[in-house]
Amino acid sequence: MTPKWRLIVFFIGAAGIVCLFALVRAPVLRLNEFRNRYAQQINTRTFAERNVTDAVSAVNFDYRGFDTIGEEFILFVSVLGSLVLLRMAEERKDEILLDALDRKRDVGPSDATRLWILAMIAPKLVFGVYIVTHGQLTPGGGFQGGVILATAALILYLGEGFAVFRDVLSHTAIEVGEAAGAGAFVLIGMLAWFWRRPFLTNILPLGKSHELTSGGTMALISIATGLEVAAGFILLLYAFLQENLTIEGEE
Amino acid sequence: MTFLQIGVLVLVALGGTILVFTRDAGAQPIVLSLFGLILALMFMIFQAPDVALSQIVVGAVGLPLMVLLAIAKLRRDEQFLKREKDRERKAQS
Amino acid sequence: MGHAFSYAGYVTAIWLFLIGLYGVVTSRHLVHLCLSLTVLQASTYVLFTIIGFRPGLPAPIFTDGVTPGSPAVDPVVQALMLTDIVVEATVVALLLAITVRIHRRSGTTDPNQVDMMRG
Amino acid sequence: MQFAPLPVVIPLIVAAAMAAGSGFLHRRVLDLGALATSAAVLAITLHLTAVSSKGVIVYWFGGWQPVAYSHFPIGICFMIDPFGAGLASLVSLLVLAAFTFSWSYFESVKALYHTVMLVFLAAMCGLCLTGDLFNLFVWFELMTAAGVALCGYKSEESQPLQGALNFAVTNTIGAFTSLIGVGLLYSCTGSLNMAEVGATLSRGSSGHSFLIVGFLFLIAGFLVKSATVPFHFWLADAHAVAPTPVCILFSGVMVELGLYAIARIYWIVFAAASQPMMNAIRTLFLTVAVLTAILGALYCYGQRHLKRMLAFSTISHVGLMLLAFGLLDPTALAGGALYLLGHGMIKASLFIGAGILLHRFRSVDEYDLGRVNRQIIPIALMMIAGAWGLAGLPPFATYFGAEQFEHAAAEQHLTWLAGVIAFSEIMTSAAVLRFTGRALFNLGRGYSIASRGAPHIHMEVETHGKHSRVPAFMWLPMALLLLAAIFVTIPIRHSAAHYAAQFESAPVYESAVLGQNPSQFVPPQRPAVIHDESTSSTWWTRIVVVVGMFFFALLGIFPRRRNSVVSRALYRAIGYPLLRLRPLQSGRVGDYVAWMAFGIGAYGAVLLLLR
Repeated sequence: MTPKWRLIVFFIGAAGIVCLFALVRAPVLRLNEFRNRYAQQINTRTFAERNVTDAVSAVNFDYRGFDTIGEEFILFVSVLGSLVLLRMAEERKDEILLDALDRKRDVGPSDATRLWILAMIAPKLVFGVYIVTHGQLTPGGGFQGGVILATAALILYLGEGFAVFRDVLSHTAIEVGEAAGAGAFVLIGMLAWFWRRPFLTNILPLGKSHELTSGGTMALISIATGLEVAAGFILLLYAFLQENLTIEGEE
Repeated sequence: MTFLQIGVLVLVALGGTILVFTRDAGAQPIVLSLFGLILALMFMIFQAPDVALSQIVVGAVGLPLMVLLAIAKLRRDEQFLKREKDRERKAQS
Repeated sequence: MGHAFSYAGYVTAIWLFLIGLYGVVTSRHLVHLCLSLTVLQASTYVLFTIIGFRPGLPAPIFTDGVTPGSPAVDPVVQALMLTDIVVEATVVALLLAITVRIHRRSGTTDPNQVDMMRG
Repeated sequence: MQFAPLPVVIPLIVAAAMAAGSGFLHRRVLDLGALATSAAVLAITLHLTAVSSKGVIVYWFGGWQPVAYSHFPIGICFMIDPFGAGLASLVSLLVLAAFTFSWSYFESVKALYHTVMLVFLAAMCGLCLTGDLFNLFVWFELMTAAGVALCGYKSEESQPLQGALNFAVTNTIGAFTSLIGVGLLYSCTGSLNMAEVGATLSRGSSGHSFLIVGFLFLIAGFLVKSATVPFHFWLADAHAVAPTPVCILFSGVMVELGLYAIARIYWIVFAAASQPMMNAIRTLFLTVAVLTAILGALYCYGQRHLKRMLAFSTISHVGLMLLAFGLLDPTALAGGALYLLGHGMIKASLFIGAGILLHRFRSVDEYDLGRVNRQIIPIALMMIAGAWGLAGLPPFATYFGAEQFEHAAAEQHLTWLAGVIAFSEIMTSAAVLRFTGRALFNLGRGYSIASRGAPHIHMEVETHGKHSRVPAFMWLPMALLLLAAIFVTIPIRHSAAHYAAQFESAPVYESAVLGQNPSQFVPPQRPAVIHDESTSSTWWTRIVVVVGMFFFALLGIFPRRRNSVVSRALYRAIGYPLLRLRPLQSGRVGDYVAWMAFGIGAYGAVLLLLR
C-alpha cells in the first residue's frame, strides 16, 4: 500500500472508532448502581480481613494475586526474550575486549562527581527496601521498590563504570535472583496448596495492623516481587549496556 | 478542584500528541520522561498514589532510560556498520 | 450525568488511543513506534482512572485520617493499572531489543524498509 | 478440585527453576525436565477434562468464595469445563510434541528456550481455564510476550525479526484494545468476573450500542490473535519464520485459543443480554469467516515456501472454525470443537514435516527442493496424509467436525456455505499436495501460475547433528499426531454436542461460579444432536473435494501451456486475484495497524447497522 492509501484506510477506521466511543459515552460516564460494588467490597473488608492499610496492595497481592503472578512472568519472560534477542551468551567471548576498554575508561568522571554519585546509592537502597517492605502499609510495594533498587545499580554504573558494575553484580547471581523471585511467588502460593487450601490462600498469621508483619503472605510476596523486578531491570541494563560496550571494544 | 483535574487531563492529551510528533531521536527520551511525569501527576490528582509512584519509577525514569540506551546503541551500531562498509570498500580497492 | 472531569477524561482517552494509533501507522522509526505504543497505552490509564475516581473521596490507603472501611477511590482499577504499567514497560523493552537487532541485521530502523517478506 | 491450578503452576515453577539453574544444568536434563513437565500437565488436563464432564469445576484462588460475600465474586476463579480443559490438553499435547521434536534441535542459549516454552505453556493453559476478564488479558499478554521471544529466537536472519516485530506490535495493540473493553464493561457492571458481568448485563440497563461496542473492544485482541480478516496479516509473517517447534504451537493452538476466547466471551458475557442482536452478530461472524476462509485459501495456494503455505492454510481454517462458531448453534459448535482438535494435530504434524525437511535438505522451498530420496518417502506419505486431513476427509477428525457444521448450516438454510468450506479445503490441501509432488517426488516442470510473486525466504538450519538421516524423535511425533487426529474422534464424538450446548448456556456457569444454585446442567428442550447418518449431499461434497484437490494439485505440478483454455481460466480465477491481493500482505507493520483500525471500525459499523 502506498502511504496515502494507508492513511485513508486508517482514517476510515479511526472515524468508525470515534463513532463507537461516542455511542457508549453515556453508560460509561453515568454512575449506575453496579459501578463501585467491587471497590466497596474491597474498601470495607481489607482492613478487617487482612489487617493492612493499603487496599491497592491487598488487591494486588491477595484478592487478585493470581493476576500478579501472570504479570511477574510477563516481566520474567520479556527480560529473557530481550536477553535472547541481544544474545548475551554469544557475546560473552568478547569480554576480553571489555577489559581493555575498562582500562581506557580510567579517565571517566572526576573523583568529586564519582563521590556524589556513589553517595546517592545508599539512600536509594534504603528507600527501595523501605518501599518494598512497606507495600501493604503505604503506597508502593515490590514492584515500585524493585525498580528503585535497580536504579541504584544504574548509579553504580554511572559512577564506577562497567567493570565495577559487573564485579559487584555478577550476571549469574542476578539471573538466579530473577528466577528465584519469580519462583518464590509461585512457591508461596503453593504453600497453601500443600496444606490442602486453595492456591495463594493467605495462611500466615495476619499480624498487627500498621506493622511490617501485617498482611500474612503479602509481605513475603512483596519481597519476592521486589527481588524479581530489581533483578529483571538490572538484567535489562546489562543487556543494553554490555552490547554497547562490545561494539566499542572492537574499535 | 475540577479545574485542576481537567487541566491535568488536557496536559496529558497535549503531552501524548507532542510525543507522537517528536520525530527527533535526541528529544524523544526527554519528551517521554515528561509525558511520564504528567501521567504520574494525573494519578496523584486522581487519588492513586500507588500508581503514581509506579509511574514515576517506570514511566518517567525506567522507560526513558531504556529508550536512551537503545538510541545510544543504535548510534554506535550505525558507526560500526559504516566503518565495516569503509573497510570493505578499502579492501576491494 | 457524569462530572466534567469524566467527560474530559473520556475525550482524552479516545484522543490518546487515536493519536497513538496514528503514530504507529505513520511511524518511520522503530523507536518512535515504541513511543507511540506508550501513548496508545496511556489511553487505558486515563480511562481506568476516571472510571475509578469519585470526587471528594480519599485514596484507598487507610492510614492517617482515613478510617478503615470508609468509602474511598476504587482500588481495583488502580491494581489493574499497576499491572498495566509493568506490561507496558516490558513490552517496550522487548520491542527495543528487536529494534536494535533489526538495525544490526538490516541496517535500517524504518519499519517501511525492513520488508523482506511480502505476498 | 485440588488439581485445578496445577496446569499453570507446575510449568511456571519448573521454568523458574530452569532459569535459576541454567548455568550448570546439562542440556539433556533440561530436555527431560521439559518433557516430564509437559507430560504431567497433559495428564492433569486430561484428568480435569474427565472430572469436569460431570459438572463445571470452579476453583477460587486464595479461597475467595463469593458465597461469603453475598455472592459477589471478589477474587479470581478458574472455570473449567470439558471444552476448556480439552483445549488445555491439546495445548500440552502439542507442547510435548514440540519438546520431543526439539530433542536434537538447535542449541539452546542456556536454558532460555525451555524456560520460555514452559511459560508459554502455562499462559495458554491459563487462558483456557480462566473465568475472569482481566485474568484473560494477563494470560493473553503473557502468551504474546513469550511468543515474541520464541519467534525471534533464531534472530541471525532479518526475517524472524520482521515476523517478531509485526507479531509484537499488532498483538500488543490488540491487547490494549481488549483492555479498553474490560474497562468499559467494568464501568457498567462493576465486576471483572465473566459470569457476574454476564449476569449483570442480562439484567440490562446498558443499552444495545453499549453491548456492541463493549463486545467489539473486548474481543478485538482475540480477533488479532485468531487472525480473522482484516486482522490476519501478522500471522503469515510470524509463522513462516519462527523455529519449527514454535510454529507447531503457533498454528496448532495459539491461533485457535483466540477463537476459543471469543466464543467463551460471547456465550458467557454477552449472549443473554444481546439476544435481540443475535442475527446481526451471526451475519458479522459468517461474513468475516467466509472472507477469511477464501482469502487464506487463495494465499495458501499461491505460496512456494512450505511454512508460509501452512501459515496461510491456518488462516483459511480459522475461517472455517469461525464459521462453526458464527452459526451460533450447539451442533455447529460441537463440530467446530472437533475440527479444532483435528486441525491442531494435523497442522502440528505438517509443521514437523517442514522441520524435518529443513533438517534434511536445509530448505523448505518448493522449487529449491526436488530430490527424490528413498528415506524421505515415509515423510512424503505422511505429508499426503496430512493434506488428506486438511481436506476434511474421513477418517480424520476434521471430517467429522466439518460434517457437523455443514449440517447446521443447511438447517439454517445457508447451504451455500458448504461451497466455501469445500473451496477452503480444496485449495489448502491441493497446495500441500502440490508441494509434496514437486519437492519430494521431483515431479513437474516449469513454474505454476499461482507461485508468481511468491516470496522466497531463506531459512537457516535449525538442527545440529547428522543431516543425512531423520531421527525417530522427529518422525515419530509426526506420525503419532496424525494417528491422534484420527482416533481423537472416538471418545468425544458423541458427547461433544452435549458439552457444546452447555458451553452456550450462561446460567450453568453463573450458578456454578456464583454458587447460588446447584450447577447441574439440564440439556435444552431440543437437544443438540450429532448427525450420524451421512446424507448423500455430504458424500457428494466429499467427492467434489477429492476431485478438486487432485485437480488443483496436478494443475500446479504440470502447468499447461500459457494460452490453453485451462490455464487462462485458472489465471482468471486464481492467478489474477492473487496478483492483485499480494501487495496487501506487504510485511509493513504500519499497513497492518491501519487495517486493524479499519477492522474495528468496520465490524462496529456492520453490527450497528444490522442490529
